[in-house]
Amino acid sequence: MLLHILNRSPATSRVYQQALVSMAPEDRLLLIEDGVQGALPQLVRYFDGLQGRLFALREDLVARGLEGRCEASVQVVDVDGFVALTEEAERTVSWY
Amino acid sequence: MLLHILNRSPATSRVYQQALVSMAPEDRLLLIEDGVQGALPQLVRYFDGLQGRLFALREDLVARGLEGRCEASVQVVDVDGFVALTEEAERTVSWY
Amino acid sequence: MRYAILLLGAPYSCQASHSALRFARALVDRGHRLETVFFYHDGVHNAARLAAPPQDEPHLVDAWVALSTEHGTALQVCIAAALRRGLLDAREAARHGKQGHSVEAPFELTGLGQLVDLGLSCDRLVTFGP
Amino acid sequence: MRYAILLLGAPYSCQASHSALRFARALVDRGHRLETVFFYHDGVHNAARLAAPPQDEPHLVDAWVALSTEHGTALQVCIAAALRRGLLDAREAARHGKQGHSVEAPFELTGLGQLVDLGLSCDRLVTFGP
Amino acid sequence: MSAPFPSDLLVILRHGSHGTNWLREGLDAALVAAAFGRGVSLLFMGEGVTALLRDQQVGPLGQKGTSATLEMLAMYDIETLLVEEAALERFGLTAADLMLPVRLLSAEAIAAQPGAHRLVLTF
Amino acid sequence: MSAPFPSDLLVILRHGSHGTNWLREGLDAALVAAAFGRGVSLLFMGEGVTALLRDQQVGPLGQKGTSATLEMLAMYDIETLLVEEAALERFGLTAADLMLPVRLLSAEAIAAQPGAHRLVLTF
Repeated sequence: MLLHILNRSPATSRVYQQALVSMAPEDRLLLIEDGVQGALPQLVRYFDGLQGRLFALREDLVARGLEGRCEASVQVVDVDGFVALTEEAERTVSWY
Repeated sequence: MLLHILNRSPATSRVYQQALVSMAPEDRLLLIEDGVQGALPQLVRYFDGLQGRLFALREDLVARGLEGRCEASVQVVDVDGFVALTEEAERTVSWY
Repeated sequence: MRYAILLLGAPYSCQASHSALRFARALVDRGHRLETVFFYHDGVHNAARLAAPPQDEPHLVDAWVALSTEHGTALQVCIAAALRRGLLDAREAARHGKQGHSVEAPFELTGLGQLVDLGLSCDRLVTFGP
Repeated sequence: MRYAILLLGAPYSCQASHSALRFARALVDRGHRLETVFFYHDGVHNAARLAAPPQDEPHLVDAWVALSTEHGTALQVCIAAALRRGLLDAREAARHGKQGHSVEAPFELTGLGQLVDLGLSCDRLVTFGP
Repeated sequence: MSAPFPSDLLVILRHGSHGTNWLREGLDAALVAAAFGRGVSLLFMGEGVTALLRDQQVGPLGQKGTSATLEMLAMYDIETLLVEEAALERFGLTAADLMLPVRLLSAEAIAAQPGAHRLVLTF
Repeated sequence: MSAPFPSDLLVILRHGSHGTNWLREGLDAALVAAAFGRGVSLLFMGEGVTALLRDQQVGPLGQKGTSATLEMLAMYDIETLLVEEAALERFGLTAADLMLPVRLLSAEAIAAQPGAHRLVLTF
């Protein structure tokens, strides 16, 4: 299981498509920085099919005023949880 | 009449949408740098409605091996023509 | 006509510097005057006097200096954008207690107000972004 | 576990430096070891010793130095990416006939081969891009 | 203000806070122009509309963000805050989610803006 | 080459030549790894497929481009050139338009690549 990390919003960049194409069925995706916009109900549809494997970084949501606006299916983790995700994954792949 | 300048490919970035929304009916659009990919037949559809007002920079097409691949409706200009376009326009707006 | 260029991209990272230099030369060749190139955002890295690119690549800092020398174009660098990115002339280095400097003439550190004045006073301002 | 970080974004232009520092501290807090931060592409600007950010913003260059001092993390900067971007230590400045330098210890200029070795020898390599 | 230009400068802001420095450096240009007595309009497009969200906080390491700067706009007589309505909808937001009063613009209204200002800067 | 990894390093290239320095700096990483005896695969995704187009030229001011570097890959024993087939189609290109022999990968085949290498670098 790999951890993919995405820092761009699906509203502005098409790089999320590259992340999705490159993910194996058990891989996880963590949204950080502007990528956390993808946790909004209007944008989370770009990540259909990742139920249970989609995460967003709490600190980046909070900084942007988005913490209370996330779709419930997205698992919100803090930076300690980010490290834990990297421990659990065999390796990480970053998309930016 | 304004000249809008776009340097990103519609295949990777959604910024072309911002350029299109911001163009008045008589404004022109010049594709430069990676933006010239938008002159390819498969991608030029993103610029529907700009017939006669869509330009692409020859030098950037040539550098990328794309010169012979442009859709015929795109007007190819060299950098001297780029300057001429800025002369003819009241001002320029850049999208990147 | 009187032109100004706003350059927002760093050399050796994106094409903006190349595009701006190419455009600058073409407009001068057409008989226009290039008053000023204003460097803002990552464009301030164009003023890095220590840049040492490989010999088979164009030396972009030198190319700006040559343009300035040949055509009297001012090379203005936004001071706030430059300082936070480590680009200081001797005066700013002294003011911040740093040994050494990374920007020198003909590049000049200046305020952002210059950009607005330029944009409103020149006939054309053309922006090159990253 | 033994971690390494690859940082590809410039400070004061994008969040990558902030994210990498935050992650670095969190992994150390969880008992891991951060062997090395490798700076490549625009990430090399994190080593700019002359950076003078406004006083109400975090000083990112100093933050890297503090991390290195506290945890023994190596700060390795790709030499090829650095030279073309104007980031030279005293030795490279001398070799290129330039007065002054823009990189100093604990940052060290090194080859890209180090990055590959790191990526293959550490348990985890985490990349922060712009 | 003299016709035909509603104001001298249009600053187009297309990025949110924290992720990049574009928003801050764009706002700095707007503030400087206003301080020098120029009329300035701001147009928030695309992701830029998120810059106006309520309840933003400092970023990692105390990175200060841009909310405080936005709150100073009125002091600088920057009162024309234009927002791309379609972008707000794309993010599932409404004007009530924003920290400042704004004017929502349709696509047609946006297309008229660049021609109505003497200078357009895109950030 | 020892199982289960077909090669040590997967370098993902997502940018064309000239527009940015990403392609060059990604190729440099691949060449260095190969020079040190590591097995390297390249995966061209998205706009990265245009890096392989025939007939590229030097850029403005003699900016040298990356074609010459690509032609050296075989000398460095970098022979696994993977190309996202859907991206080629998006640009209206086929393998015949490319300067080097490549292996076209479906979406499913791409999803298997990152897990099949010990290290993945994205450029």
